Amino acid sequence: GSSDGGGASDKNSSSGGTTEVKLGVIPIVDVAPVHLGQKKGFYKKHGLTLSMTAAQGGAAIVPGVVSGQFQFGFSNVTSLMIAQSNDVPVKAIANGVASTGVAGADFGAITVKKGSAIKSAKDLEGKKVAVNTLKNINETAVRESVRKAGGDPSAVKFVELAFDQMPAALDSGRIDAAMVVEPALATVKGQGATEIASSLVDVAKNLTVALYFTSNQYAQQHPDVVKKFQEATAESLAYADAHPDEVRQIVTTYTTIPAAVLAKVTLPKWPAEPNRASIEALEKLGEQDGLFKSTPDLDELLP
Amino acid sequence: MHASLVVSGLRKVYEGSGRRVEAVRDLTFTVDAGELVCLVGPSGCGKTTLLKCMAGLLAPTSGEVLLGGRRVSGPPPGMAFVFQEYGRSLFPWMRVGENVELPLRQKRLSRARRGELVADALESVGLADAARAYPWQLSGGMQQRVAIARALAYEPEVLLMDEPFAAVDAQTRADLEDLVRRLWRQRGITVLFVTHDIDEAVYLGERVLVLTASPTVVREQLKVDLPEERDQLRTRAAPRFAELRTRVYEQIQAAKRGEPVVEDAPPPR
Amino acid sequence: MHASLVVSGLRKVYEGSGRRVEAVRDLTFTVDAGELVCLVGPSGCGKTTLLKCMAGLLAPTSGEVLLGGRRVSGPPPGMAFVFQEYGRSLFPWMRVGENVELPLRQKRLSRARRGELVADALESVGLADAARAYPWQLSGGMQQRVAIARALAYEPEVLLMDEPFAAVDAQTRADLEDLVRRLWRQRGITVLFVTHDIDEAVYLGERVLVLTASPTVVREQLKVDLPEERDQLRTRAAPRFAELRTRVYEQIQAAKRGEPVVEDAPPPR
Amino acid sequence: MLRALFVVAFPALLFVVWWFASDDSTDVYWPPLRTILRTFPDVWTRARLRADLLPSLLRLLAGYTSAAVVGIGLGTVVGSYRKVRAVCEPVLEFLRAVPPPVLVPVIMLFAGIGDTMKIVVIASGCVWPVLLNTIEGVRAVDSVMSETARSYGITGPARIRSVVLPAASPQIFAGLRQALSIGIILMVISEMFAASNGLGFTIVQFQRGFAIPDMWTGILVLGLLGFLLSVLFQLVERRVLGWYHGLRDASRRSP
Amino acid sequence: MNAALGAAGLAAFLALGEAVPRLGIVKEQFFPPTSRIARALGDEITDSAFWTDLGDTLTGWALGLAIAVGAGVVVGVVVSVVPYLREATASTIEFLRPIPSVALIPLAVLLYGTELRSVLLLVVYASFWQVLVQVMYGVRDVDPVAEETARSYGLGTWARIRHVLWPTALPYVMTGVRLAAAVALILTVTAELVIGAPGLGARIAVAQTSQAVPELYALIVVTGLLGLLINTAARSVERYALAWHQSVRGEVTV
Ligand SMILES: Nc1ncnc2c1ncn2[C@@H]1O[C@H](COP(=O)(O)OP(=O)(O)OP(=O)(O)O)[C@@H](O)[C@H]1O
Ligand SMILES: Nc1ncnc2c1ncn2[C@@H]1O[C@H](COP(=O)(O)OP(=O)(O)OP(=O)(O)O)[C@@H](O)[C@H]1O
Ligand SMILES: O=[N+]([O-])[O-]
Ligand SMILES: [Mg+2]
Ligand SMILES: [Mg+2]
Repeated sequence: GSSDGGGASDKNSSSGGTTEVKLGVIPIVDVAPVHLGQKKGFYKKHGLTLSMTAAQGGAAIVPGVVSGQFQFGFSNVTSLMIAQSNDVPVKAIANGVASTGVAGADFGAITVKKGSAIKSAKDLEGKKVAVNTLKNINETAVRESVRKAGGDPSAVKFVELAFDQMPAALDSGRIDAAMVVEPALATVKGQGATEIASSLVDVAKNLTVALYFTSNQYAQQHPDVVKKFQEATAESLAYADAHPDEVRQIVTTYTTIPAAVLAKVTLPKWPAEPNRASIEALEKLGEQDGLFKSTPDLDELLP
Repeated sequence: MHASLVVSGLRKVYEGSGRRVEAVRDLTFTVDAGELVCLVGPSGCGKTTLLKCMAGLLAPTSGEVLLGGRRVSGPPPGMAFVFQEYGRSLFPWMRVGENVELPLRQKRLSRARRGELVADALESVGLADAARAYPWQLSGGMQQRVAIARALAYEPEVLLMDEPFAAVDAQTRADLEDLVRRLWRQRGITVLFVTHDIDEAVYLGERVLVLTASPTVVREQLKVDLPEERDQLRTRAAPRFAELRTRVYEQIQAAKRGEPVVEDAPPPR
Repeated sequence: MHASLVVSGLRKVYEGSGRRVEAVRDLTFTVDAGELVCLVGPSGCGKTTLLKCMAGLLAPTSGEVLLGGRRVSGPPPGMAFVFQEYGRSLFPWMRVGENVELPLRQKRLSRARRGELVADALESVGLADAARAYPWQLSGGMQQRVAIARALAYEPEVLLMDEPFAAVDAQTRADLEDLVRRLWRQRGITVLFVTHDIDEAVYLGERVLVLTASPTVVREQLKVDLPEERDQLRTRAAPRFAELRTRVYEQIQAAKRGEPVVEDAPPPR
Repeated sequence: MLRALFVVAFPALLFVVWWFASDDSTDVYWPPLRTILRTFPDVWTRARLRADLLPSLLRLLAGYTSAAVVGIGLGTVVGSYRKVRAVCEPVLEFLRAVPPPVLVPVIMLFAGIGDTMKIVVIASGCVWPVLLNTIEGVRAVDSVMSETARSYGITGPARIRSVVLPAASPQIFAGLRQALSIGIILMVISEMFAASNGLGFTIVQFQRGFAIPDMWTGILVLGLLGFLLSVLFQLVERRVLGWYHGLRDASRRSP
Repeated sequence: MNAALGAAGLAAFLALGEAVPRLGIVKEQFFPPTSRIARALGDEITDSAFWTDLGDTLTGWALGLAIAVGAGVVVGVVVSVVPYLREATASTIEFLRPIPSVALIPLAVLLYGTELRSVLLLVVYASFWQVLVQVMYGVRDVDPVAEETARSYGLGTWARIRHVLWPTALPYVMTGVRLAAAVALILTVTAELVIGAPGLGARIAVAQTSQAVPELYALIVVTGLLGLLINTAARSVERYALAWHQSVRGEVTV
């Protein structure tokens, strides 16, 4: 398991020449590289020991990082931009995860029930579409898919539903479509659902979806630790990207995804660097949808 | 219509919380239909227990109670009970009038008839003014009279009263005694009356049953051969009255001392 | 050491839940230190109210109560109260022995002394066996005797008793009466005793106070000029006893009828 | 007068403490009270109250009422019959321990994702204090009172209505009181799932959107709502339990 | 006897859990039948990490409950006994009570991260009110005659609390503890679930995001069973502590 962050370790306690840092993550495939990097000794090589805590989402991770309870955290890009626009002192430091960039073969997609009359994103007008969080990256992505398909995104009825509840809701017809990511995507596909759009691809080519971040304060006070983390993470991302089988293997150590599902899961991309252009595109769309209180300062936010 | 009460071989043992009490050992007696019997006995001898068994509120350990030939296994209709713990037997969320009226509603009497019965009953115990008060706004004696009024308004065929006049003053007590005798004669009801007051037992009853101390049996059954028509002043002053009360007194004292029960004989004249 | 009780101009009006009752209108009387006074009056006339005011449990609407010259504003130490609602005044979560012992712990008596006092008190009311029972496992009369035992074990200087013998049988009652008189004489305590039994009032008291019906004032104060040494048989048979009881009876009946109060005079000899 | 002073003094003190303690806070999560109060009118506009507060209140009302009905009804039955209690208690205790955030997805399977689900979630949480207190209150009905009722043939519905429920009502009200605040809590939790409006939804959106002062105003609204509902509750209780308060106060008018 | 009836009730409940998906009322995929859940539960309990997590959850629960009950009882009694305190605090209590612990999660994390203390903060906050309100209603239930008796015998404030007020409030407190025990368990699991503190909740979170439905239900069953055990314990304490009370002694006599 990954939930071994309960130790009473101090922020920077050194043990055997390595610095222990706490990392707030979500127990999903996306964070496989850090687990893998930890296992492969990439962090150790840079003098870091990761202590990972799996939280449910940003509501717990961001305040944890801001208050210094965690040194680093994992968050989607839109959330980070929203946080920054609200003066939450966060700073992205390493790439997290990116879309595969291949329409029809991404790790997230808009899906409809088998036999649904909805054939394209345009047909979502007037329909009920589930996203995991309203006014966040997935809603932006769905809106863009609708727009690109020639529809009016403001005519879509969004409803907030956790990924894991989407298969049942879609199957029972309580929602018309769902913006799902892995492993729920593999599950709905197993139910015979069809993908009608790869929204993340629609936002931008090779969209950077999530980033590792720290607090401004920590970044200023411990540039050395941050640097080590960046280097080790870059190495881990590259390794994970190149070794999909090892990724599928490491995922079983911190999730309980059933083997049959895991085999069908489409892995994301883990480029070593964030794709600035894609983030700018995401920022534009977010701005257009009124997500931000003030325009996020990407120079300030991004590494 | 009115039914006799037969108690045969009644035994009641209380068990629980680390205490076992044989409250009643073996009681056998009969109250004829339309009879008024008074029950006396030392404190804690099992009078309340006996009454509750007779009312079908408590299951006897062995033995049985027959009412009109039918075994009592739950509260029979047409029977009213005046509890010794009068305070706790009134419902504090109901006003006095409602307390008296409640059983009548259960009898499905008309509203008008209920109102009449309630008013009459409260009037007869001297509480006509208190109908709108809550029980806890009344004095102890007044509460006890409410409980009596409730039983009277119910127009029972069998009336079981457990020390019903313990908390009222002497004058009220005398009035209530006369009320009970009057109702008994008018309505022909069967009454079993528990009291600690020997004079009261003799004055009221057609027969006085004396119980022994626990474990309880019937010590004596005394026929009260005073005239039907009784009067607080004259009856109580009668020499026969004095004889009877002395007899009962002696029996109770003997019961308390635990003397063996003598044969059932009428007191000497 | 023992203190007199002075009640002056006491008035108590109950208000609330849509009812206003002037329970006590104007009471003025004195109980001397070491005196045993009995209080009689019609049901609901305010005896309990008066006692609670004297015990500092109820704030009078006007007037005051002085104990040993000091105004009573809360329960004074060294005073014991036997409540009319004996059942509710015992704590159901404590065994009988614990109920009796509790006030003694408050007095910080040693464990041994407490045990002794509890045993003696229970013994004297005839409940030595029941120490380990819970109050709700006892009969009504037994519960009442527990409440009395608690007051006796407390060794009070002032004892207020509100119909304390209402639920016990005649023989036990006589025994308890003698017990109260004996303790009163031995310990020189001040006793105020409410009862409905006129004979009891005359037998027990040095003085009998008769209250009128509500709104209450003192109707009569009667000195009981019977010898100190009293005896259930002889005293009650004495002609003077009969005179006194008749006098009290008349006064109560007059009180109930609401006749004007006559001047304070001793009964004719 | 003095009483009124006491009633306002303590909250006022807390307010002052909060005001000054937070006054120069730069922590985004602990904004100065000043900022929160300044944000308040901008956030809780009339339109928002209609759009978010009203649907929440209606769900709360529906959920709370059904919980009260089910809790009192079931509690009376379970409390009255020892055997029924023995059969039901383990299952009830099992269900009671399941946390609403995990329970909601299960409820969604049966009740959909609309208002029905939210009402069921609210009811499923509120019902416990009412149920438990009703069971205990019914079990504790004074033996002399229930014997009195039995001896007068007051059985069945009349017994429940005239004896059992009034006797248990002080304790039932303790449960209803508890349920009120639990209802508000579950209203928030239910609106974290598949919602598009409501007080809980709004607060969670603020929280996820890092609009921290706005989130604090939402917490204030929840508190105010709880306070107002409890005042309302007390008015009802004073009426229904008038006899009880009278009885308990009877001798407390002492020095 | 009671245990047998309770087992029968549970068996019926489990049978229902088997029947609902089997009859197609919901899909097995989303609501696995009891037998499938049992299999997943079997797998769970052979995993040592499960027991560690269970231990963490129980620690958080027990500590949180103990603090909440202690504080709830003390505050409840003090507020009820000290004149004016009740009036003074009433509005504040009513204001704070409905604020959901879940809304406080960011604050808890801010203060204590994902440590036990963070869980405790949420658990104590939520279960404290359960006890407090029950204590306040319980204290109000003191019989006036009992109270007068105690006062007339000169029992001081402390003695009256101990000998009169406490026994009277105890049945209410017991109900409060039972309510609080469940709420504490709920909040322990919820807090672990949301903030990722180690324990059953974190395990549930993983099962949720992993689409591991039977495992998820197995864990839900574990929390339910915990609740059941806790209640059984509370009931036996009650049978001992409230032997004198109508609700318990009523069970003995007919
Ligand atoms: N609920 C109970 N549990 C255990 N024992 C009980 C219970 N009720 C009564 N007893 C015991 O049974 C015996 C008889 O009690 P009961 O109340 O019938 O006496 P009683 O004749 O009515 O006395 P009293 O004249 O004092 O009212 C007593 O010894 C009492 O202790
Ligand atoms: N708590 C109360 N609230 C309102 N009225 C009350 C209250 N207690 C007593 N009263 C009223 O005050 C009057 C006197 O009551 P109190 O109990 O003092 O009488 P008492 O002389 O003790 O009568 P009893 O001999 O019947 O016990 C009665 O009319 C009664 O209704
Ligand atoms: O406080 N709760 O979130 O239950
Ligand atoms: Mg009796
Ligand atoms: Mg009185």
